[in-house]
This record gives sequence, structure tokens and C-alpha cells, in this order.
Amino acid sequence: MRGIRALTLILIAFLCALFIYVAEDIPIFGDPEAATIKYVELFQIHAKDLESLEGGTLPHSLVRNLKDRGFPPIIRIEKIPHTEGQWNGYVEKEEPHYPKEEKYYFIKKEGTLWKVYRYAFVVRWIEKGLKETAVPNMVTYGLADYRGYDTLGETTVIFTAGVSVILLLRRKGRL
Amino acid sequence: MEWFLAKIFAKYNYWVFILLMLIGFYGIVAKENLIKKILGLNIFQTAIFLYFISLGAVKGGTAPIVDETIIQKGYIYTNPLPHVLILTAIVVSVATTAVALSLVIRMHREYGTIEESEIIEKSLREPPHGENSKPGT
Amino acid sequence: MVSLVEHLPILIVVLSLLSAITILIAGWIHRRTAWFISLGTLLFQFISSLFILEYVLTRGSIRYRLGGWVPPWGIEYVMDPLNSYVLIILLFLALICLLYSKKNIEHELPEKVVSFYTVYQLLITGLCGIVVTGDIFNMYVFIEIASLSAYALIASRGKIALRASFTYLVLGSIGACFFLLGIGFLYAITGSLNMHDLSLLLPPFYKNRVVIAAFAFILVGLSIKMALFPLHTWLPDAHAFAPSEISAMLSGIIIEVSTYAFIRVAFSVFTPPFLGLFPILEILSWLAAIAILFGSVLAITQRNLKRMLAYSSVANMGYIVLALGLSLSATTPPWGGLNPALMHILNHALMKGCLFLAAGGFIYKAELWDIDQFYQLGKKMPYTCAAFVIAALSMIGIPPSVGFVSKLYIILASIEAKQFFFVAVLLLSSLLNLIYFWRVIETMYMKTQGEEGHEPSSYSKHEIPMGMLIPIWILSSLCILMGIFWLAKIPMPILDRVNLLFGLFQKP
Amino acid sequence: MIVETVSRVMIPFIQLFALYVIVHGAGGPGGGFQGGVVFASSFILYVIAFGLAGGRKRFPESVNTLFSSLGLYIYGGIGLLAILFSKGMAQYLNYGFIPFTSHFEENRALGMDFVEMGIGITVMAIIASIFFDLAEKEEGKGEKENSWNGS
Repeated sequence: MRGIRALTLILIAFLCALFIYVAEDIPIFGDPEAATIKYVELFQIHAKDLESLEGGTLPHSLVRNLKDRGFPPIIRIEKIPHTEGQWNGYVEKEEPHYPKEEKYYFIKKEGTLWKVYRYAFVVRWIEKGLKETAVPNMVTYGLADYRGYDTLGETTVIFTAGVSVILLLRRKGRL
Repeated sequence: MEWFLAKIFAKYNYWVFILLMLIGFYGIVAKENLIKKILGLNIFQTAIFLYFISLGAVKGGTAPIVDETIIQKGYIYTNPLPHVLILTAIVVSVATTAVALSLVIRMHREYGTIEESEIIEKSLREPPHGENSKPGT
Repeated sequence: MVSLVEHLPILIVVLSLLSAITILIAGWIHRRTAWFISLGTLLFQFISSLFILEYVLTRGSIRYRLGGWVPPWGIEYVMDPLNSYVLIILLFLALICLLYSKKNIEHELPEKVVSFYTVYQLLITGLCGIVVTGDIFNMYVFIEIASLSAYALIASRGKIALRASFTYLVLGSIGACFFLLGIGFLYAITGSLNMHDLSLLLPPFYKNRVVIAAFAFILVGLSIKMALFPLHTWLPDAHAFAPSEISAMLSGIIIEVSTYAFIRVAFSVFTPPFLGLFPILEILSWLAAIAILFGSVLAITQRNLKRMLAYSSVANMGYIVLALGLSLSATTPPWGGLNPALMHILNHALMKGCLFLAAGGFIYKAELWDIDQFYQLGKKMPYTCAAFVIAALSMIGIPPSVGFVSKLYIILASIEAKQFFFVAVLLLSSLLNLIYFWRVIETMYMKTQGEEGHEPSSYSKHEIPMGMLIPIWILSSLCILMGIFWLAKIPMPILDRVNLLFGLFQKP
Repeated sequence: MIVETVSRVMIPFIQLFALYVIVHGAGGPGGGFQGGVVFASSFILYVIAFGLAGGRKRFPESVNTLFSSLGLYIYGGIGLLAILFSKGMAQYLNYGFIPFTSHFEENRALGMDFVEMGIGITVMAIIASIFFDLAEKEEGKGEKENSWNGS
């Protein structure tokens, strides 16, 4: 028994050490710019390669960079109103009944560098969910529509538990 | 002080999660009583759920229910995705607990105890095979 | 447009789920329908999995968007050569075990037939779901479905199996929680859950400590599920005291599917460049080498046949993980890359399935659990024993059986990776295999009577029913046939496609 | 006595509230799982007041089994309906293609409502079933130890 306790404490110390090691890079609590809610940075490009963005055409180096990394290509670029040096990139998507393009990249000028970001997929849930599903509760349409298949799995889990309890405990009866 | 603010306070959700998770882990491994083990498992799972939920928190965010007036006031929503995932995970945890409890009840029926060491002792004394290996008797 | 075959992956999972419910309802009305519904569903699933493999090989991967949402926003199913291959193995063994269980379950659990088949079908649903999914959180949900039903099925015989199942439940839940935590860390850094999407977003974060920790947690979580050496403690009891077809499923499929999940996460989400940054695969292969020796040595000390086979499973998981560990350092086509690991997944399913089903046959007929009760069994149950011997010889590695082929390929891979210690381990483990299987074979055929005059037999010829014998013989004959197929390199194109997919082989 | 009376009054309200939570899932906090659990808690209250046998009489095993399957049938079936109605064009669970109304988005909302109802039914029946099975006493122990008899 004492051996098990000692082993537990060693494991806990090990886990603690691991968590302290990790703490450095853990995202800050409640950060409104975090990767989970806003966007995640993909890469940076030198400013002079992207000058043609101002004119509204797609710069070659951006297209090649995205292609090399396997990301879907930009089909259209749009300046965000009331901002300086910020663009939205759109990609093509194939969903019946919905628009054929979707906001995907975010490009921002910072000094001599251009940073390319990818929007978190929750952004579309938050911005377009009501329009696309006619339900105002984000958790409901996230649960039952965008990730509806997970919820089927969830219901199956609870069903499995029910039948398992029947298999283990019920003695009389027909099942 | 600055270090403290940056490392500890700005990520306090993470430290709370670690504390809870390790309490749960200790409960699972070190406790003899099977029900306490299940409780430890629940604490362990809940710690992870709490961390997951806290990933969705946004400073100044409101509940994720679309409302036009909220947008006009300039508020932002919290992230609905962790809620969606954790609803699923909570159900999984409930299901696991139900199966675990039913196993403990079966063990209590067969051995008359829920202390792990006593169960091991009793199960070693009588071999598992033979006529009385059929369930439900 | 979506063609019909592209609907098959989802239909495999969903019809399996709906048939589980139907079994419950139909079994309430009439108990004997349960087995037939399950058989029909599994036949459908198996045939559709063949169609899927054919489609994937000729026309490329299937990407199926559930609910019509394009991947990063919704869930998708991806069928590529890797998971269509694993899906076929899974459904084939499930079908065989189902055929076998008709008589066995009526004997072992006469009052619980309906709920047994319901949970069995849910187990298949969960395993199929793990295999076909392309979304990492969805994988977690299906891992839980499969595990929950596995806990219940293991415990269904009662007594000591309950304790085994409880240990498995606690360890398995910890493993699943670690997996969930790993997903949480990945999500915190990238904000995505889709596997393909994650693999695109992760490269800038390869040095990020959270990502490394995420990999560590996923690795530990899945190692518990796949019973890698220091985390295997739940396995022997669970395998030994479950109903025999569940032992076969556990050993042949459930831990293999967990291995598949690990391969999928390691190679599809984290990609080989990440694995090359850290000595992960080296550590894994050393652990696997220890597992091989440890499992084989402990198998020798067991008296209970099924427990012996369970420790042999620990050793065989060692083979698979060892081959996995060598996959980046050995890259010459026939034996390099993931080939030996994937081969051994199939081969182990065939051999262990056959051995466990045969062991179940001995229990069914005469409640024979311990090896030293097997006097004269070769004469009383000649066909079962012959099948057992074929599978055992295959485990030892007699050509041209499947065991020989996988051992040969792993040895060739370790020679290419210049890890000669592993060659020694493999040869030594073959010797140990010979020792522990020879003990069984010797008692079956050569020993005449127990010294203590223990008389187990007044019956002369006492074969198990055909319904149980045929599945055993299908598996044991496949042990030989597949070996010949492997040597003739007939199924090799599938594996080559898998390696191309992960960039382990150069394009010809 | 008090427990019986109070639960007689409370149970209809609990069940009504559960239905409200299930149906209200689209517009505000709520949803199938939560509503199902609240509904199941009304059975638990009934069992506490009137005993296990009384609870089983009100919610017999056959109905329980039927309901626990029914919810999953609804969920899985709605997904399949999407494939059938669009003649294989749409994917599984693409509710928009099920012609409840003429609007694509409305169809999605209605599909979600049905799904939530399915979840609610299954969760209610399964939680009740788990509770009944866990609460069942061992046969040998007799009835006098059974504290569920109430009053």
C-alpha cells in the first residue's frame, strides 16, 4: 500500500514538472485575440512583395506561399472597412444553398512585415450561424448542426451505458 | 511581481486545473475503496472539462446566444465551441460513471465488499472457472 | 454530387448503430432474432468496406462532409488506403467472432443474449467510427463508445472479470482523459479540430511546448488503450476472463484500432517531420523491445491458457510498435515505412483471433482453462487442436505462415536501420514463443495422463459444434494463405499507397 | 406522507419544465440532454416517494426500452432522411434537404428541434433505466431493508 502511495506521488511530481514546463507557452486566460476565438498566425512576408494588394490584385508570393504549405487558394481579397492595412482573404467552398465563398484568411500590415492569419472556424459560427440555421443559440446549432455528428456519438454513448448497465445488472427480464 | 502576474495570475485557469487534476489522480491511484476511486476519476475528468471550458472564455464576452442589441453595444461573444465539446464529454463522463458504478454493484453482490484489497484476496481464493462462473447466480 | 460509394463510410457506422437499437427492440419481441440482425448488418458492413477499398484504390481518398459543412467548420470523414485497410480487418474479424458467438453465447450467457448482441454491435459501431473519422474530437467520442462497450462485454461473465473490467475502466478512462487533454492543448494553440487542418496549421508550432505536451498526452493516452509495455497492466486479466469471442476481439481488434488511432494522430496530424525532431520513435521502439521480451517471458510462466495468450498479445503489440518505431529509419519499399507494422496488424488479428477462439472452444466443451489439464486433447478435439497448432506454429514463425512474414519484414527493417539489437530481440522472442507454445502442444498430443491421476475424460471424441469450428478453421487457414499472399506481394499495393500518403516512400 | 403529497404536486411541474427546456433549446439556454435529465429526475422523485415497484409500474420496462431506442431512431433516421430526400445529393445530417418547409434555413432549425427531442427522449429513458437498475436491491436481502418504500 505504501508502495502504491509513493508511486502515486512520484507520478504526480512528474506530471507537475511537465505542467510547469508547459506553462510557458499556455495561452493567456480570456485573451480575445487567442487562436481559439480569433485567428492563428500562419507566416510572414516582406512588405514589398505584397504592395500590389493595395491595388486589389493578388500578389504572386502570397499565392505561392499558401500553395506550398497546402492551404486552400485565395480567390478574392477584400479590404476591411475603417481600418488601415487589413484585408480579408476568401476561399472557395462547396456547400449547397450557401454562398460559394467564405472568409478564411486575415492579412495585416505590421511595419515592414505582412502577417498572414487563418481565422478560427468559430468565427463563422458566431457571425453567420443565425443566418445559416435560423437558430439563435450558438451552443445549440453548434451541437446539433455544425458538429451534429458528435452529438449522435454522444447519444450513442449514453445509450451504450444504458444497455451496458442492463447487461451487467438486470437479472430477470427479456433482455 | 511582474513574473508572478504573467505566469501565475494571467493563467490561473491552468493552475486550478492542474491542482484539481492531480487531486483526482491521487484519488484514483491511492484510494482502496472503489467508490472513492470513481470519485477520483470524476474529479480528474471534471478538471479537464473545466480547463477546456476556460479555453472558451473571452474577457468581457457575453453568453453565446445571438442577439442584435448586444452586437450594437459592442460586446463580443464567448467561444461556443468548448461548450459544445464539453457537453459531449460530460455525457461521456456520466456514462463511464454509470458503467463503473454498476461494476461496483456487481462486485459487491459477488464478494460482499468494495475494498479493492479484499476483493483481490477473495478472488484469488476461489478460481474464476468452474460451475459457479456463470453470471446471475 | 456525391456518388453512392461515398455514402458508404457513414452508412457503415450509422446502420450499425441503428441495427444495435433494432436488436434491442426485436430481441424484446423475440430473442433469437438478435444474432441474425447482427449478422446481416455485419455482412453489409464487410461488403461495403470492400467496395470502399476498391474505390479508394482506383479513385483516391473519399472526403465526406457530415451535415454538408466544409471541413474546418464541420466534421468530415476521410477514407484513405490506411483506414480502408484497417476497416476491412476489423469487420472481417468481427464477422468471424459473431459467427462463433452464436453457440458460445447461448452457452455462456443464456439470459443476456439480447443485450450482449446490442453491446457487441455498439462496439463495432465505435470501432468503425474511430477508423473512418477525420476529426480528432469525433475520434475521442468513438473511442469512448468502443471502450464503454468493451468494459461491459468483458465484465459480462461476472466474478473475476468484474475486477479486470474495473481496472480496464479506470485505466482506460485516464487514457481517454489524457487524449482529451491533448486535444484541448492542440485546440488551444491552433483553434482547429480537423486532422488535415491541424496538420497544415501545426508546423510553425513544432517547438511550442504545449504542442509537445499535447503529443505526449495523446501518446500516453493511446498507449494505455493499446497496452504498450509499462501501461499494459489491465490487459492480461481482461483478456483472460472475458468471453472468448470478446477476448479475440480485444486482442485482435480493439488494441489494434488504438494503434491505428496512434498511427493516424502521429503521421496524419503531427506528420513525420515532427516525429523526426524528437527521439520519440526511438524511445517507442526500445519500449517495444522490452515489451516483447517481458511479454514472452511472462507468457512462459502462466498456467492459464488465455492468460498466456494475453501476455503473448503484449509481446505482439511490441512487434507492431517496434515496426512503427523503425518506420522512419527504414524506407526501402518492401519492408520499409509502415509496411511491417500494418502487416502485423492483420497477421496478429488472424493468429490471435484463431488462438483465442480455439481456447474458447476448450472452455466451451470441457471448462478447460489450465494448460496442464489438456491431456489427450489432441485426440478428443482433433480439429480444434489442429487449428490451434497451425496458429501456434504461425506465432512461432514457421514459413510460410503469416507470423514468419511479419517477423521477416521487421528483421529486414531493423537490419536496414542498423539496429542489430532488435534483430536479436526478435530471434530470441521466436525462441520464447516456441517454448510456451510447445508446452501447450506437448500436453495436447504427447502427455498421456496427469501424475495425480486427474481424470478429465470419460468422453472419447468430443468436438465443438460446427458453428464454432468453421470460424476457427477460416482463421487458421488464412494464417497460411495470407502468408503466401504476403510472400507473393499481392496486397502490397495497398500498403505502398499508405506510405506514399505519409511521404515515407519516394514516388516512383 | 409529506414526500408523497409534495411529489404528487411537483412531478407534473418538473416534467413540464423538462419539456420547456427541451423545446426551448433553440432560443435560449437548454437542450435535449439537460431536459432529458430533468425529466428523468421526476421519475427518481416518484421512486423516492412511492417505491421502486410503484415506479416500475408507472414506467414499465417495455416502455422504457422502447423510448430509449426511439430517440436514437429519430436522430439517426433524420440524418438518413436527408440522404433519401435529396436522392443521394446531400450528406448525412444535412437537415436543410428535408422538406419540412420551403425554406432551407427553417428546415435546418426544425431538423435541429427534432434532433433535440430525440436526444431528450433517449436520455430520459436511459437515465431512468440506469437508475432503476442501480437501485434494484439484491433478491436475498428482502424488502425490509428497502428504504425506497417511502412514508
